[in-house]
Amino acid sequence: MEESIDLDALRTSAAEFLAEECGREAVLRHVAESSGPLLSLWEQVGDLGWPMLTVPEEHGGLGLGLAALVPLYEELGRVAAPLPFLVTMLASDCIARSASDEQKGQWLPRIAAGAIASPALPLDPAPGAVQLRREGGDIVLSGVAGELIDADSAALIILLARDEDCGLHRVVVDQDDGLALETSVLWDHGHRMSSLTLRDLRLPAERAFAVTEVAEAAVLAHAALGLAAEAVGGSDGIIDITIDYMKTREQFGRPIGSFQALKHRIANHRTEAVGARCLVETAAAMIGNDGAEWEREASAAKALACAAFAEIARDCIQLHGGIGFTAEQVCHLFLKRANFNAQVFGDEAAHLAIATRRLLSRESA
Amino acid sequence: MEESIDLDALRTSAAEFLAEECGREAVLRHVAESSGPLLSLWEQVGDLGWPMLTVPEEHGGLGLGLAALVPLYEELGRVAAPLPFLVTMLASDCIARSASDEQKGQWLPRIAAGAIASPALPLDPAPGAVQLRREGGDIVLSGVAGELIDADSAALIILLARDEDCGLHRVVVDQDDGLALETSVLWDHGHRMSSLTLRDLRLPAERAFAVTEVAEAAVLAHAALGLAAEAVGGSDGIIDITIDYMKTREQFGRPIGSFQALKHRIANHRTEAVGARCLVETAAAMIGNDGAEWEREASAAKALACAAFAEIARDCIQLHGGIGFTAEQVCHLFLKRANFNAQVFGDEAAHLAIATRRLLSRESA
Amino acid sequence: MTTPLDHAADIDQFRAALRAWLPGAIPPDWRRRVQDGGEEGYLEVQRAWYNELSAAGLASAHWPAAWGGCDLPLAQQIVYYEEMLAADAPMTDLYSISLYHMAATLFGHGTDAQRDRYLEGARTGGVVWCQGFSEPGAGSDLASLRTKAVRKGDSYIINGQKIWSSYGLWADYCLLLARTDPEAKRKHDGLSFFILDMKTPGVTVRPIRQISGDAEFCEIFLDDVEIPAENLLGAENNGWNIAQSTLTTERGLLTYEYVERLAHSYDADARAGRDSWLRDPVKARQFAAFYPRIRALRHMVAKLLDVLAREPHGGNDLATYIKLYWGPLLQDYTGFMASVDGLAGLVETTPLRGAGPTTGMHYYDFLWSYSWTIAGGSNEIMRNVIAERLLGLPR
Amino acid sequence: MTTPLDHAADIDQFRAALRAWLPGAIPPDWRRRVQDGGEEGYLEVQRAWYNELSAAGLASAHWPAAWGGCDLPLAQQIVYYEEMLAADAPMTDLYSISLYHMAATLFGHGTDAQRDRYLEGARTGGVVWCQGFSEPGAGSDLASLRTKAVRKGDSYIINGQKIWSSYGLWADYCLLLARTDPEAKRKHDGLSFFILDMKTPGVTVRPIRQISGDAEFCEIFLDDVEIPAENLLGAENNGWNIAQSTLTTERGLLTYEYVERLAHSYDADARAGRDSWLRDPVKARQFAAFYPRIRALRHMVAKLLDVLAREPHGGNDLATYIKLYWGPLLQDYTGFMASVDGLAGLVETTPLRGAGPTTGMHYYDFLWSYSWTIAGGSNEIMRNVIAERLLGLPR
Repeated sequence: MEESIDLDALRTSAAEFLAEECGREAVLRHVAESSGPLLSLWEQVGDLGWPMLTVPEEHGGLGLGLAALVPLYEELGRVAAPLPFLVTMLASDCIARSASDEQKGQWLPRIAAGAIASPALPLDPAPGAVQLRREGGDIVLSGVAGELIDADSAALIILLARDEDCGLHRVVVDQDDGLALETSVLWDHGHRMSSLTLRDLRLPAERAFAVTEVAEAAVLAHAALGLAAEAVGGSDGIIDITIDYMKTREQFGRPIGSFQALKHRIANHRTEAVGARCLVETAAAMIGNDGAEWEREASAAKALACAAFAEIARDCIQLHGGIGFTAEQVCHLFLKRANFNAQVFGDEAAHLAIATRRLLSRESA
Repeated sequence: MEESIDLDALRTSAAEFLAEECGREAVLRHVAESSGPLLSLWEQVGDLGWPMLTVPEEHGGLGLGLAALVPLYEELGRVAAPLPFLVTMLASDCIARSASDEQKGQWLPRIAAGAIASPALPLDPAPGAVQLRREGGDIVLSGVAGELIDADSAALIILLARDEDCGLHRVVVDQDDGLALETSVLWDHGHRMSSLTLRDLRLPAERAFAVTEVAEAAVLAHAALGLAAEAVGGSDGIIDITIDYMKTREQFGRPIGSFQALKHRIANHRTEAVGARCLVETAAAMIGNDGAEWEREASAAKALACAAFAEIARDCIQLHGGIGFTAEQVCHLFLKRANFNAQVFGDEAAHLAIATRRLLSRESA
Repeated sequence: MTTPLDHAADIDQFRAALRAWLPGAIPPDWRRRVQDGGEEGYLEVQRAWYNELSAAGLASAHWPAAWGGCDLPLAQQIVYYEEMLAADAPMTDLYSISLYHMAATLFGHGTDAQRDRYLEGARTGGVVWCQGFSEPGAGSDLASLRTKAVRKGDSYIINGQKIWSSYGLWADYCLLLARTDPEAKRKHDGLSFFILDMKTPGVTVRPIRQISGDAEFCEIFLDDVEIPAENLLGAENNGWNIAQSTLTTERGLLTYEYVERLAHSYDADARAGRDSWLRDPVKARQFAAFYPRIRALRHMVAKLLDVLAREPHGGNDLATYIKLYWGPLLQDYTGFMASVDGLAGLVETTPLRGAGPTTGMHYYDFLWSYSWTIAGGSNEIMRNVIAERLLGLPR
Repeated sequence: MTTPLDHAADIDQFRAALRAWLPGAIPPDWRRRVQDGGEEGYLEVQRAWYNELSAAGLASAHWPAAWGGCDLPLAQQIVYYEEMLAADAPMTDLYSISLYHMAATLFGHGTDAQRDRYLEGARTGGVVWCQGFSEPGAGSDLASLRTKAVRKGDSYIINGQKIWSSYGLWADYCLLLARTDPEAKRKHDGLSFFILDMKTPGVTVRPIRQISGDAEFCEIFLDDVEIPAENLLGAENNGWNIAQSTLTTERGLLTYEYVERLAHSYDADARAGRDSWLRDPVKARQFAAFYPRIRALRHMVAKLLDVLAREPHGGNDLATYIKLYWGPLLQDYTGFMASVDGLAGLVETTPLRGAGPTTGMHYYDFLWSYSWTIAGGSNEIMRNVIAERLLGLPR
């Protein structure tokens, strides 16, 4: 199956689909009236089979590698799509990497079929994270799981917990468990963020599986690469919108795109975006390589691409002038998405630290 | 005497003198052929009486406050003058604040009459600084005194030393003591930098005087304000030179100053320079105030004005294009001076720390 | 009734009087009322606060005594703002066009009849004014505006569309700029300045939803709107010059108030962060680097006020530099502060108008900062002005 | 004599062969010889190194076999540079115009007679070439150059002045662009491309002292200089197009070499700073932020090489972005590194040419970085090109 998918064709069809179904009007309407994922669109995405791409064939998927997702992340970023695709794919990745075959058989087919899933931050360093202890055949969870993206729309939430020996576990919570999420609306209306307070929550032991730091680091790298790809798509998205505007908007009897000071700024932005794109492409091409090397590159890409996207989006609003300040124009969605992407799943400092850890650590050669 | 000096008139006459005697050609010739202070010009400055302005009247000076020096620092900065005026004034300040009357009577008249003097960095936090111990009526010094600006041209070097009880002392070394300075040429040919290695150097006790941290902090603030004023003058100097060039240099059949992208950059630079100037003016006006308040403002001014100057000078070379890259054009003197000013007598980090210490310290209210 | 103005002659006494008076006068719990009450809450707080100030004569204390003010000297006006800030009073945004721009324009260019008719309402009647300058096709290039005013008998008939009118939805009157001479040689020369009653038939106002969630700015559609000729301000076709003077009104004390509020927030943010994110040396350094920039800006404004105290129409160059210094600094600072809280800093907050440019809701403030980098002369226009008019670079 | 080229067919063997050969071939102690020996030292090292490379066939290995090269594939050329860097070999700056720009121009546009005459000298004779394109009045606006070439019998008579000619003082020949048709409609259309023997009477060269202390760039004064007509390259008045292709020569491997040297220096700076200034968390963070930028740049260049391997004249857009990414990044990085050493970092150092853009003398490198932001298409020209040609914005 692997060889039968042409990634360029996948990208093209995704771009066409999103241009049709997730255009500016649709997204603006959604965020003006609501927040969180656009569920009707998510259903279509499920029907297109995107969530099944990387699910192993024995669990109802196509068994492709992560690289197949990168063009999708990028195209979703290009239109600032209000979709929980990345979080669902990260959850899927968590499970696929570490769960038992039985567990995979239980959860992955649901994801492949379009269930939304939301994972806690891999290797979350936050204090007060979830503690796991065993009682009989059950596990008991206590603590606060924060920053769960789109968890309130999710069928499955993949928590991260530590046992008494500091061993790491992922625990799958089901929508039907009826847990009370506390959910916040974000400035980026394309996502919501929840936290979950667990007070001795008892679950069957089959809900948990042990994970290694290596597996978690790989999921974090997946998140980094996914967000970097989104940021690269988003950068190009808003740059293109801004160039179009600069060609048509006139002031002082000329299109504003003829003013050199504005030209130079947009030229700089495109240059930064091209650089970030090259880094993302390379990180994507390295997925199969030595884990640490790939993870460094993914973190470097996240740090660079998300910072570039945020700065590009910030200035593109300025380049639009007054209209960029209105909710009726699409620019602000990119700005808010850019700031969200920059913070979620590890900020610039965290990913720079991963990227340069080997280089800067005094222990290494 | 104090009231009889009009600072605006002093500034005007200084500017006229420097325009005449320290023009671009003269400075370019000096730095092309040599390094360190331009001694013939220094003699003229001495003849004009600048070094005596703040020396107390009883020691041969005019007894003016520090504020009288600020316009001079600024005008010297405007032409990137290769002169040891600031260091000499700092040395004078050290002595005037803390030395005994007898000591003042010995050294200040020399400075007032035009002797160059060079002080070690106030409150120098460097390890390996000079240690002082007493033996009989003498003092004995050991250690390395580094970063002595223009000390190789100086008649007096004002070292900083700590005694066994960590008490601070200034020690005046005379050119005639014949100590072997190790002197480096800097990229900024307007100054040289020396260090002095002391191996049990024995000097009469009258060469030393105790100083308080308060007095040292005030000298450091003087240095900060002086360098900030130089930076503000230098910023305006290179901006003016660049504007002149932009008005005359033609490319594509138009003066390059008509290209909007360049216009916007120089407009930004002038705006930054105006902001820095306001801060320097206020810091100068606060000299009489509560010490800590003035010192914070002086450090804030140093951090802001020197960083602005460095960035302005960096871009002004770019705005000049190829000609800015030649030693025959004056731009690089400003760039090198700007980088020197940014590092000398405490870098941006050090002065930001002073400026925000009270605000950020967890002990304060 | 006694008011702090009874002590206005002496700065220290005035300050003390304000300090005594303010706690009882400020609308209690006003931040919560604005945030929970939405637009209605905002209007209610603004009105209550205006009524207090107006009753005490403070709203228009800076006006000439001849028109009901008390010629409050600039130094006292500064004290007034200082104490407002110290007492955490709301701003009077809703009335700022009425009390500053409209008033200054009428003092400078109105007839006595116009002053008689409009000033008292702004001073004591809570009448709200807005500005109708920009148009969808004329933002940075304001002089190219197309709204037409055609003389017909004793009236002008207005057709066109205005945009970015703050508080337009709630305004009773509008300072309107329209084209009376489409044939004028230079496009600046054919404009006239009108007073428009917003209740005139043919006026339609539509609020514009902003990226911050507010809807303070409005579009105004003008469809065969009739303005009596007596509402022409100054001479026909001299509107551009009058509008310029209106636009410069905010350069003095209003800027001062905004900048002082920023400085105040900086101190508050330092206190709040000292034991949390400011322990991160990188963030602490980035934060510290704002200190000199904010100090410099405050001194620029202080210098401008000094100039204005001597020459009420001076300081144009400095005001231009201040505008370009202020907007980007506010944007940088609020953007930085929004980032220090991580994801938690990106949780949406309810609009809070009336609290100045730094409400403490950093991302909200960051989004609002664009109104300073775009409106009232964008960064780009300021740079053009500086390069061409102040530095003399060729067009 | 055996040379690493004997193993060029297999990449791994070629790499191993280079690795074995290089230590004995590199001029020993070359950095010290350059720094202590001044210009003479530099020339001596360059010549010695060129002689080694030339004798081994490596200097021109990328040339077609028909002209004495060995058609070294791009992948092998990359290996060549990688091993040079790993072995800390000097660059061959002095010969880069000869071996790259001149050669590429002659392959693309020369006659066989011209190739016969000039290539061999560059390949084995140590002949140095320079470029004579820019003029004092024609830098960014190169097409407006004024140096005149007037046909007179079998010669052209040249009058004018060139500037920024690297190695002009030491060059035997010059690639000269001059105006043959002052009446041409578009100013680009009246230019022709010549080969100038620098020993021709009337040629005067003056080195320009640079802000870094070097004098690599020169002015060339041309006073009734006679060039035989056979030294016209390509058609008369087609010089602009030929010059464009000359200028693009450095976009591939030469950029690769520079960028790899930067990346190599970054690692070296990290190792050197780990136990000193990198303990400062603020500096460590600033340093770390360069990591992704340098990675991105390397990948941009790698992608360009990929394109060039498939289409030797492709990748123009990417090359433009690379130029604008590279110059400012190099300037930022060297400027940052110059600052970490405090005052000690501002002590003047002796010029070191031939070591690439990052010699380890950070302030010196910082000063040199301007040659990347100004020369060969300044940042400003690159931004114009990107905005207008690549993004389609109106003029």
